[in-house]
Amino acid sequence: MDNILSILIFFPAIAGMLGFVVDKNSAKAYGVSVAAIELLLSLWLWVLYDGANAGMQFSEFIPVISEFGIAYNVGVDGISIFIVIMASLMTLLGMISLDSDLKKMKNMIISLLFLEMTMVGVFLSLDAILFYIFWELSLVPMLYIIGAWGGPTRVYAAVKFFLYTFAGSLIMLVGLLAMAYLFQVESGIWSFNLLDWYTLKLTDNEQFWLFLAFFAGFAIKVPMFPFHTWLPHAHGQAPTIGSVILAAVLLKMGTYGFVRFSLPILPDASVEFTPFIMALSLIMVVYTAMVAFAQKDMKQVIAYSSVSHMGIIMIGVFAMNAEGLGGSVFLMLSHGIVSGALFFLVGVIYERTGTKYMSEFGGLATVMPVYATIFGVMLMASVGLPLTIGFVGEFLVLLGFYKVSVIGTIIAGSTIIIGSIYMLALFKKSFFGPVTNEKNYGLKDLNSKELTVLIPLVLLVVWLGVYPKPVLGPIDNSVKALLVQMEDHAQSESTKEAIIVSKKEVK
Amino acid sequence: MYEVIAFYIFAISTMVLFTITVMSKNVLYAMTALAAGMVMISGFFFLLGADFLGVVQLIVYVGAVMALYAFSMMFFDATKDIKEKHQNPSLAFVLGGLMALVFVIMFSAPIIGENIQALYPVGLAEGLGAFGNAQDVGLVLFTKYLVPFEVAAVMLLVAMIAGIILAGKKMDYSLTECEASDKELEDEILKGGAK
Amino acid sequence: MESLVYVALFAPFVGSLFAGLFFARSPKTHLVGIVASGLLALSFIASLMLAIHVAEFGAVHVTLMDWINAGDLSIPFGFLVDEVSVTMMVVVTLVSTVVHIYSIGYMDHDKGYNRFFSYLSAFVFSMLILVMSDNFAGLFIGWEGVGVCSWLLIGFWYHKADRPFEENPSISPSWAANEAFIMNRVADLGMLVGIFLIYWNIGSLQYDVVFEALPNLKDGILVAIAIALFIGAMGKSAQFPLHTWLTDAMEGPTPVSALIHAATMVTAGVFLVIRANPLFSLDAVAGVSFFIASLGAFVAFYAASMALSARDIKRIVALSTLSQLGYMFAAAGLGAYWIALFHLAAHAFFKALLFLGAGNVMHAMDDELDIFKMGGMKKVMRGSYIYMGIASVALAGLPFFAGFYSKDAIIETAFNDGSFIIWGILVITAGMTAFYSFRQVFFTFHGDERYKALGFHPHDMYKYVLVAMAPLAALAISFGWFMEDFREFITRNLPDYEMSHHTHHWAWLLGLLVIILAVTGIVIAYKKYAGTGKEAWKRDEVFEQSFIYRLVANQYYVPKFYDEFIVKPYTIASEKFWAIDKAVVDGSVDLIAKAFYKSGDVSRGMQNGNLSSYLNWMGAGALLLVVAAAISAFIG
Amino acid sequence: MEIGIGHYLILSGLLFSIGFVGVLRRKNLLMLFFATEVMLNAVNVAFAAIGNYYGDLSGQMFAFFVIAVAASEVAVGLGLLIVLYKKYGSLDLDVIATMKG
Repeated sequence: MDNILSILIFFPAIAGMLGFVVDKNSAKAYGVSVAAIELLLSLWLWVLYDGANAGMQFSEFIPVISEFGIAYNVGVDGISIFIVIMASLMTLLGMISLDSDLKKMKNMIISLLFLEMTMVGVFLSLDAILFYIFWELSLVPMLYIIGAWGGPTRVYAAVKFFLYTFAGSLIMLVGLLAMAYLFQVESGIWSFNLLDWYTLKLTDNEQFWLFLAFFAGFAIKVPMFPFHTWLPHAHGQAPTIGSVILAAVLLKMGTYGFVRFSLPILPDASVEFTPFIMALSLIMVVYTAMVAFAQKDMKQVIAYSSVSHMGIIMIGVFAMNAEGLGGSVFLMLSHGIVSGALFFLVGVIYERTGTKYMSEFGGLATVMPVYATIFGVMLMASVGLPLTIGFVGEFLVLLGFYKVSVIGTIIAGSTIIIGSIYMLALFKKSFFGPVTNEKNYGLKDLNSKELTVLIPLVLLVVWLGVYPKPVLGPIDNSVKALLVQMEDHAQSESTKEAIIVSKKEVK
Repeated sequence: MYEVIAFYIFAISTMVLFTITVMSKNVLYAMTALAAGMVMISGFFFLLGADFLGVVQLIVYVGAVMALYAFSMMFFDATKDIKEKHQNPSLAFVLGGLMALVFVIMFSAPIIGENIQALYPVGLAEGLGAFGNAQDVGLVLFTKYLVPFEVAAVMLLVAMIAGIILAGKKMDYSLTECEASDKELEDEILKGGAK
Repeated sequence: MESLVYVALFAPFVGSLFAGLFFARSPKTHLVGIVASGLLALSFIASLMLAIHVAEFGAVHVTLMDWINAGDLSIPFGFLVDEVSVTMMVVVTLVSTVVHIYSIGYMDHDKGYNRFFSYLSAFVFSMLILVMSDNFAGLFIGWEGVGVCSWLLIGFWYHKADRPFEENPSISPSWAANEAFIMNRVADLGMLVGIFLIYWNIGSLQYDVVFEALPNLKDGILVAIAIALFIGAMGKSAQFPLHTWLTDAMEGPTPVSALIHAATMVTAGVFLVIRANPLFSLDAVAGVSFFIASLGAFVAFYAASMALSARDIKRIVALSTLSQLGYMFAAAGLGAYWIALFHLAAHAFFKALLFLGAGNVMHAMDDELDIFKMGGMKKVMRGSYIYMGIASVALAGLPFFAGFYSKDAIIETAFNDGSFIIWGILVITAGMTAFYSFRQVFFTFHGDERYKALGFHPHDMYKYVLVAMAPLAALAISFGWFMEDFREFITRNLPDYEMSHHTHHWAWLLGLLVIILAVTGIVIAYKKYAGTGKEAWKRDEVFEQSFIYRLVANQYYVPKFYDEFIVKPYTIASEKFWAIDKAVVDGSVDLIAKAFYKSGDVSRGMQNGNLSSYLNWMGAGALLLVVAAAISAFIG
Repeated sequence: MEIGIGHYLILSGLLFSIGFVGVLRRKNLLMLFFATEVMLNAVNVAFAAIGNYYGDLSGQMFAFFVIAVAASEVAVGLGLLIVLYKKYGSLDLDVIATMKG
């Protein structure tokens, strides 16, 4: 299984291609089985993965345009492996959750499979051009999913999503090309290999501009304040499956980009920019949480809460220590699982009632107790209750960030207060109280299809909350290696001071 | 001195004639003025010692091109005055006037004239001037400009064929009635076939 | 011994899962209640055995597994059973067992019977984690765990609708639950900051490592840690200004109030201060400790004053809990940790008893809470009357009952410490306590039978429930007799607190003063409220209109203040932010898009299909180029 | 008074401007052709003049090729005009406004 990564990337694409000839009625079964195989493959990757080794594993390198050092170059480490697994898990669950009489089911399945290819590709690429290709390709299926199956203003939302993120990533492309050029100037050969770039020492000025260029691409994807407004539109209009994948995986591309590109390539600029990022992230955490509180639409609450949580992830990335960075990588996973599950849950009620407005609900706990219970579990994970997956990451991020700024930590920590305010308000409005809307009396509780989707997520939430070690261990190893690499690579003393390398040994 | 007088006569007459071409409502007047203007232009060529060019101007322009115009005029109704609507009648004059002004300023400024230099002074450097203009042209045309010359020749041939095809397609009946006559033709053929 | 620790810890968890997983959707069955109670009894027995073991052989320390390992941080699931935690364990499991058995009767008619036991057992599990954990992160797990269980249990009757503040100050169970959760979270943030401070200054969260390293830290950091941890304690123990949730939490079922909001969870803050005594007894943080004591005294008085006028039977008990928590903090802040813990335990017993008695009354009165509508119920509810009488006597601090020993010790401590203001407040509060607790008893059980006119037919609780309450009653009477044994046991772990000779000399006089005040309070209450017929109590409308009465009855307008100055501005700010988000942040993005659209719309006019106008445009362009050429020729 | 290159260039510019006015002003396609002929001739004069004053035959050569191109343009263009006229019955650009976007 030397080329397991290539199989992981291209299996869904090939299967998607074959999907065109599959019969319309068996499309869903086909999609589910392909996604299941993909999930098994990614789990198999985890089995093969050596958790004690912090570096890149299963690397493959095939030169494509050797004059310019562009190659098909993939590899996996502790930071990316779990996001890949989560992406394939979310795709599988999303496929299962599809309504079997969805119109144009075949197109949906094929889009999802292509989307899966691009998602896995982004997280496994070690070549900047390859990364960029997957990064941009991921927009296309998503654009189609929102545009074809979305709500009333879906076209506006889809186009906004596409153009906004596209504009950002074009600036990022300029940054990537500039980076390759600088590398060529320095070393005489062209290379788009990330691991090569890690060794390049750039001047402050170059780092400054490159950081800004990368920032444009990543920050819009995250989405950081004030570039976040495409997200509520996209979530508001997207079908459930689109929201799930968007929140669970696509947003993580942004933070992953910061971890993979900005930090190790531009350590000095990253440290220099930390106050700026911190300011934006803190605004993001508090401001969007308050906006979430004002929402009338259940899905929008979750969409804005997503933004708020991404703010926490961002400050963790820029904490520059193993606790914060590891925590934020873990939080990417937990946010993916939890917000994905919450979007699934909103989808459930939307499917039954055709509305997402909280004023239409009230007293749902009486009518749909199982639904309310699972929603409650996810809500608690979302507000970061210990022994759920949400706490581990959030705790580590805040802990790590404390070293950077005490005031910042207190402001960011207020997420545990304001986060619970909007989440509990949502829960109270929708689930508690008497059943106010007569239409809701006849609502059916979760059916077996929905339980199949949600139970694994609940189990994950609890399992990784109680015993995060199997996941946190590899993440921690790779993160420590990254920090050591950053410190070696940093040029100014103040940067070296800001980066805290663990005292424990790194293999 | 004669040169000066000739220049001014030619200059005034070309400008007047071309103005008529541009302003006239009647196509025939315009064409006649154009042809006359062309002749005057050839005068400049003779003045400038480009005898061969002057001759070509007379033959090609005044002869061939104007004849083409004249013949093509038979397809259009040339007796009627041309009615044109002008939304911004002054716009053309303003722009044209500005253009003229710029040219005059540009060319009357000494700085421009001084900057113009001969890159390939063929005639003088190679001592061609001795034989007279036609020979010189011939020499240069068939040595240095041979390839463009041949290309131009081919181009003219192509243009000729294109002109014939475009203009000569179904010369026997009007293109506006083309569809109707096509139908009739088809009907006839069908009838014939049926018979 | 390890297995005993796990039995004590996980038995309630098993009970919770048993009820939650297997019976969540099935109709109510007593099996659930009996199994859950049995498992808790098992946990109690295990705790008791552990207590004996600890008394003989010292602390037990076990580590289950690693939890979080990241960077240099390493948090295990470790459990420490020493004198302090085992005391808490015994108290918690004992009260829980009684409350569980009580609930079998109390929740008999409730549809959510199975669910209730699931939540209640889960709460006990969380509480045990809180007290048994050997590190601050583990403590925080329990800390948040009890918070969630409290949220679930306060909001147990979630289907009740919201009512306006004037009708019901708690609005609705779900509202009260959210309030409790969010207010606790405010304090939890402080706690988290304390944990971060400890980690970055010491590098570990294990109690033993932290306490050993504390003296080496700078004073400023120590003070910061102490303040942060105490903020955490303030939330859980409902100290001013984070106290409003506790009275609203009475919306939950009464067994919940007895267990969570009287005996166990609310004492977690006190437990934290006791647990972190090496920190709070440092000289550097003496200021913080004194603040704790002062705040405790203030809350004791503040809550007692509100209890004087309350009409809601549960609110009275809740406010008395608040007041007693103030006593505990006063003791802990003054360094008398073992006395605080002793009062904590004694209070747990008599307050749980009091709550359960109040629950009996409510049950009998069809969930009517207004004591003005009761009266003379001792005839129909003899058992409950006796229990509540015992509990009230203990609470009032009459001699030979549990409350007398513990409360007297606290008052004595304040005197000994020389903090006469605190001492004075505590003494006065003791008198008030006696008055309001007996006001409640007399209102409920003596005087005219006002309920009859309102059509109630009260009856006492099931016999087995009353029997189950007996251990609490016994302890409420007798717990104080073991004060010296307890002191010997606990001071192996906690610092002893010695009264000076001077204080010893005055001790009997101080005790007498408190007793006199308490008896006076009881007598006044009796005169006013216990009479029948002609001497019966009548509402004094004029007095109820007075400023002081209204101030106290409205909880000093603190909830109103929160509503007006925190909740409403927050809501408005949120709405405003949303509007800004749509109009400014999103609007500016749309503006860019619109600019492109507009320019396209405008320039579309050029494409009118008329070659002539194209030529005009081209001409203008050509002119521009010529001009540009001219300019460049002149310049260059 | 000597006639210098400047005279010729100015003349050429003026003639070009006249043609330019024609191009802008006329709406009849045939007249547009005339106007372009005027412009081409104006340029030819400039070429010939420059060639002469600098003793370089390249100017004449250019003028020569311009004439060749103009001739072919007229041949093809007139063919197209005839087709157009047959189709629309007019050569007025306002009538043949088919390129509206």
